[in-house]
Amino acid sequence: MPLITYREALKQALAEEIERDENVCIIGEEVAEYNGAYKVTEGLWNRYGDKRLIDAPISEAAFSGLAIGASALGIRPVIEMMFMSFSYVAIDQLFNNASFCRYMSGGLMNLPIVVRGPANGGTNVGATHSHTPENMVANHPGLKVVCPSNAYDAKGLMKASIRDNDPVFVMENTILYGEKWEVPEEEYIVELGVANILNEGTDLTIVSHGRCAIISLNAAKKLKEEYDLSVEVIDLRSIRPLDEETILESVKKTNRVVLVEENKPFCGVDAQISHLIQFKAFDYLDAPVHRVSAIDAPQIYAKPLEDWQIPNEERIISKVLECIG
Amino acid sequence: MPLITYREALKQALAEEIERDENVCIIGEEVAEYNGAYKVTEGLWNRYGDKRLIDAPISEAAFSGLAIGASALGIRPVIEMMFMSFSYVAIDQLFNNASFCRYMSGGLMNLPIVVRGPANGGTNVGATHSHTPENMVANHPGLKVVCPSNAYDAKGLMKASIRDNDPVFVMENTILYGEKWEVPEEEYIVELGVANILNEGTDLTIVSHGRCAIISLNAAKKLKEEYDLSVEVIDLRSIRPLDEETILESVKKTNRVVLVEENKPFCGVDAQISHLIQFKAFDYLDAPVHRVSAIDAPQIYAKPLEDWQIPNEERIISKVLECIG
Amino acid sequence: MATTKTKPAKSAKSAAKKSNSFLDAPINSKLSAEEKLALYRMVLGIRRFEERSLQAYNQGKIGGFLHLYIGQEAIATGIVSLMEKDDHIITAYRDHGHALAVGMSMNECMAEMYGKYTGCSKGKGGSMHFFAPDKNYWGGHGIVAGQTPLGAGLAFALKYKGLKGCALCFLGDGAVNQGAFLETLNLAALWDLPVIFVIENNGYSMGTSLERSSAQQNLAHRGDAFGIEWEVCDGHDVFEVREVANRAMIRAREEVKPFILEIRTYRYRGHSVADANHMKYRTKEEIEEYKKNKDPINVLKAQLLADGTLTEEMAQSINQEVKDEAEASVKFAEESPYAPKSEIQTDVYWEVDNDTEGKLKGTYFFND
Amino acid sequence: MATTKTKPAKSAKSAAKKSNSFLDAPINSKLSAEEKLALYRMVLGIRRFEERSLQAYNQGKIGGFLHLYIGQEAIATGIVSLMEKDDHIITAYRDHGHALAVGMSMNECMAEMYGKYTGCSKGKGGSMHFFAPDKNYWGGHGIVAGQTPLGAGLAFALKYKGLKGCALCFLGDGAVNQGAFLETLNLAALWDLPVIFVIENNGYSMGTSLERSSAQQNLAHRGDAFGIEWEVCDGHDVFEVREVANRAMIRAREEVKPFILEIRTYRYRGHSVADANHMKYRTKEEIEEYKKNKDPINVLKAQLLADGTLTEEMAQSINQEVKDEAEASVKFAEESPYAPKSEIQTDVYWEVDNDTEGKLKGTYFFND
Ligand SMILES: Cc1ncc(C[n+]2csc(CCOP(=O)(O)OP(=O)(O)O)c2C)c(N)n1
Ligand SMILES: Cc1ncc(C[n+]2csc(CCOP(=O)(O)OP(=O)(O)O)c2C)c(N)n1
Ligand SMILES: [Mg+2]
Ligand SMILES: [Mg+2]
Repeated sequence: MPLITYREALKQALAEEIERDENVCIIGEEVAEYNGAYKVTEGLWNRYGDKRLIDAPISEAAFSGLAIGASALGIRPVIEMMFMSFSYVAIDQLFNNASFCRYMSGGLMNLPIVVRGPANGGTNVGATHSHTPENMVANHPGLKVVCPSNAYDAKGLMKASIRDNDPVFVMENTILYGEKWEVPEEEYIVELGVANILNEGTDLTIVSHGRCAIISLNAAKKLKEEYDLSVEVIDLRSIRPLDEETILESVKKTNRVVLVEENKPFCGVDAQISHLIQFKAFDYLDAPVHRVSAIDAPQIYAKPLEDWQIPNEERIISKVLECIG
Repeated sequence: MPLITYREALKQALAEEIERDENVCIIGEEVAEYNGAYKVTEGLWNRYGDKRLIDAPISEAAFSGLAIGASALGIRPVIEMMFMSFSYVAIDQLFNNASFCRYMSGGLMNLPIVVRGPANGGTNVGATHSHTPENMVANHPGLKVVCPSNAYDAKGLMKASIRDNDPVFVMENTILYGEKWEVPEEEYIVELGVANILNEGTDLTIVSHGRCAIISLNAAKKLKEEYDLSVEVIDLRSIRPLDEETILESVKKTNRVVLVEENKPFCGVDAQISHLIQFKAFDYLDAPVHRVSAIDAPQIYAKPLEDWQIPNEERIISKVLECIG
Repeated sequence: MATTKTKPAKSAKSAAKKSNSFLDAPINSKLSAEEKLALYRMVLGIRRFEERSLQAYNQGKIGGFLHLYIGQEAIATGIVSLMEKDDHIITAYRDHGHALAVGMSMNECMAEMYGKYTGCSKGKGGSMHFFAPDKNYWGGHGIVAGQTPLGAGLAFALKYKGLKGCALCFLGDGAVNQGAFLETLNLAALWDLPVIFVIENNGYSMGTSLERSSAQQNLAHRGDAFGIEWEVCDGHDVFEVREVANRAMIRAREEVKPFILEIRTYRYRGHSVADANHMKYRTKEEIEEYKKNKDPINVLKAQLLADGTLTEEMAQSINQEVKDEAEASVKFAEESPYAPKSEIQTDVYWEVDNDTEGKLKGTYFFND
Repeated sequence: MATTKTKPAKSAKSAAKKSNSFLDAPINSKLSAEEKLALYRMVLGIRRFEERSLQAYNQGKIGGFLHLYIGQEAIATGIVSLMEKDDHIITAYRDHGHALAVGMSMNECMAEMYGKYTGCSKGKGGSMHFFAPDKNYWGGHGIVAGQTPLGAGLAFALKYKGLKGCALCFLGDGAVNQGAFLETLNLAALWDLPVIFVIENNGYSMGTSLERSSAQQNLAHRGDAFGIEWEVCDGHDVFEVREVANRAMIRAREEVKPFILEIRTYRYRGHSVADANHMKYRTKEEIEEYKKNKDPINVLKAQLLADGTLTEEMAQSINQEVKDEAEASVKFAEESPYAPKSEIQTDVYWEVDNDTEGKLKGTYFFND
């Protein structure tokens, strides 16, 4: 299988879906002529032109709502938030209109839009540009959200999201854009709601999503080498829908869990996962569910401090050891 | 002590603070000449005039940001969101500017604003008007949020919030506005971060906030009468800062917990409380932490169905019995 | 890409002078007697329907909010009467008039206000959230101006698909100060979208008069800031509304460009029925004055009596018919059941409702 | 309440014709030689400081984003030079020029970009988030147009306190399409706030030319939609900027009203240093053309040489001085420590940092 970047995988997904369905178009700031602020759409405007790739002014609320309205008539817009952080100026459109119109119409309509863009810290750009709002999205029934951690998932989940008939948020990661993974040449889909076991283990389970899943995997390797601990690592891939089964099966096997995510702890996704585990696997837990989240403060700018603020191998390892006791 | 309404208590708090500090002013839609959509500010414009009570056009993002900017120069604006749901059009101003400017300036500034308004369902107004975003607010370090469940707390917490030097959200409830409680005539404050034990008990602890705390208290009474169960009911009052101590002490005493809130379950406030309890009182739990939240769907319009969707005595009682097993 | 020159405002007033009545304008003079009577039946039907819903609300049978369109009926009636196959419409929470105008039944609308299973949204949306996609009606939206980007989106879809239609996006005079609408104006002009923003200017946003909400009160003029053409007219004469809107709609369909149509109107009732305050922020005289001289029903009736389309007897019976229809809708609503509790969690996700084979993996709902 | 009439645009151009140079305008002619040299030192200092920071960025010593102000120096320099005690200023992420203009030291600014503890925000804000409240400078904001309501808020506070000052709120030509800004225009006009919105129109928002982002490109004209007076001028001549801004600032302070000042300018570098693309969306000629004829430093230098304020030798030494200062700031930054990890959780809550007696109850931070 060819090795391609996370960025290339996303671009392939977008290109394939644009070619498969004439109603798929991409709307966002700098997505067309500029080839994308992070080059995810590079070359697509040249290939598919003004109709399918549309540069928008800096009006996230307006073009988000426009995409929602267009989707009611069968268009399948993929809107790019240059940073998912910028969706904060469009929250009403996304959390009220995209999530509730189907319900408030008694099911008479559905809104097949995709909202994609990077949602991560670790890039030294400060608090306003480092939001990871998958928790807020998932709090709103009617919305779906996925967080691909590698190129294979990025392509498969993006294609599934575009074909999905409900609004789906795809949380990408600027740090992963340039990294490579094996991706098959033949077409494939990664279904929403199916977690991925990155590493089998028996002593403890780490549940994570996004780039943190990769950091957790590296931590698991070190824990094997240095402490001979067998740690199972689950990459959720999809937050809503959520693959509870895979999480619970693993916990029932290992009896110990550490949750790792990049969000701030209060009501982060892992608060929900923690509740789920203690509620549905209470008798299997030999220790409380532990969490590693960003250190609870606005994202700091200084690189070395931010690298410490968000989950890293060192913090994960010490938390695992603490949980093993 | 005189019996006064939740609405009157809030008004007294606003009036007293307006008189105490010349920098306190109230900004919002219909707060002045119209006396407030829910009459919380009734009479204040007549008494204090245009300078202290300011009617705003329907521009929540602009007047929220304006209040934030003014607070940097020492004004202490209390902005009313006619419904807290409408803050969705102002999220960037509230979650980026109000919460992060202090941090991004290295502590050179602080923003003493209060964002107040009703955040509740149960009034038959549908999905777009029934948000309870205390979870999203609390997810953002730099912000504080309180949820008064009665007139006494409403007045005391509002006064504390106005005097607080950080941004504070005060989540009110339209259903409680007209209800009466005893409120002392002499001035008092209810500090942020201090929970209130509404009912002492030994068999199980219910942790709740806002109007759900009252429903939980009624459920507890029935559980005593009908099942001779002694249920302790804790009203959090303040979500961030949070009174962990009171929660944990109670759990260590009763060994069983049911969490009750009106928000949708995924990453609701109680997801965080659930994690906290199982993490810090793991060995004291005889059963998993149970939750009663709104049934997970956009808020439904039909009254009888909405009354079932949000927590009610019946659902709380059966969940408590389930937890006692 | 986008037009930057804007023609000077052509006020319908002037146009009016040319003919002694808008009834003589081609778009109206060509109407058959049946069509004119249908317009009359509609303005009257909306009025009686809402009066009856108000009664039910006051009896506590309808809850939540009730925003009445009474006084503004000629606008939705006139504009919707011009809609063609590929024209679409969207509005705010004051949506009953538009709903009936597009052909929704009084039964499904009344039942929705009652929150019943037989309502247009199964009782899930309520008074502010009526929808009828099969009639090109996209709601019914509760957040002020929240529908305006969606309206531009409908126009975007029409253009994308090469369909010759326009999107009619209604909003109020208070909604013009929401960022979402102002951003949308630029987007609609920049991308040449066939959307007509119909500002139903009834002079008040809740208790706030236009003077207290907008620094510059010629709302349509905001189009100049974005190179959007505009026109202002009165909303009490259905024929004036039709004459002006028709030109705007033809232009939008033909030239594929946005347009702002500001229509001066008036609401007789409070902002919502909960607004007990409305006699405080405006005078009784102001209300009576409008009712006396500009009531859309009386104005239309007088014109139809004058041109012989209508007789007093016919007026009487039409009135009786719509009254009976409204009464029947109440009976229908009251006798209808509420949705079963299980319906609380349907219509959330299309994929769940349609249980797409293979696709439905994972947990979608998260109650313990 | 709010002004609804707007005077026709007075373009600084015309004003320019009256005198053969803006240098002759009273506000400029009254400047002492020292003051003129201070202006020269500032535009040059900003240029050299940013050139040095670019070097550090390319060496990988500064991370994140770096938005250079190079080409626009005369605007912040000219306007800030007019600020009085109760005038306040706020801008977006392209904030280095404004920071140095208000008197922040190169050391604290460079150290902040390095993320060091000695930076103006202790390394917590970074390049986009410089603040100096003691100098009436309120940032440095990363979300496009997010600072504009705050700017109106500063003006609101001045008016509330009865202080005779104005708020200077800077934004770009792309920011004008954010709802928050458009809402703020109406609010500022409706409430007569002494805020001046300075649109630094450099023709591009990232890779998008003004023509592709705004349907109507006379951005200042948007003021008409809200009854706000406006003026347009060029930004390469610090004396033109001062002449035009001075009138706007006096008017804001005296009449207590908002104003829109659109200043045409140009950025030489990419949107941020990460923007390798900027030769694609504009021609090399376009850039060279501006540099050749309108470089703010050359334009100012020529005028000061002409009127004898400056000699080539003086220019040389001033250049050397600011270069040395910039070099020293790099040394300072590199030798400075990062904040200790414990600082990650300070400056979040005032009440926590000040540990207010009795007040501090409950848990504020939620890591396990
Ligand atoms: C974002 C938002 N803010 C406030 C409200 C509350 N609200 C509902 S309608 C309304 C007044 C709108 O007036 P206008 O736009 O003139 O429409 P009209 O009611 O006159 O038809 C307000 C303030 C809301 N629904 N959404
Ligand atoms: C709400 C939001 N959307 C998008 C961005 C990304 N972004 C940062 S600067 C910029 C361009 C702004 O251009 P302009 O307003 O002209 O200012 P300039 O960079 O030219 O100084 C964009 C799109 C952002 N920071 N915030
Ligand atoms: Mg109105
Ligand atoms: Mg620009």
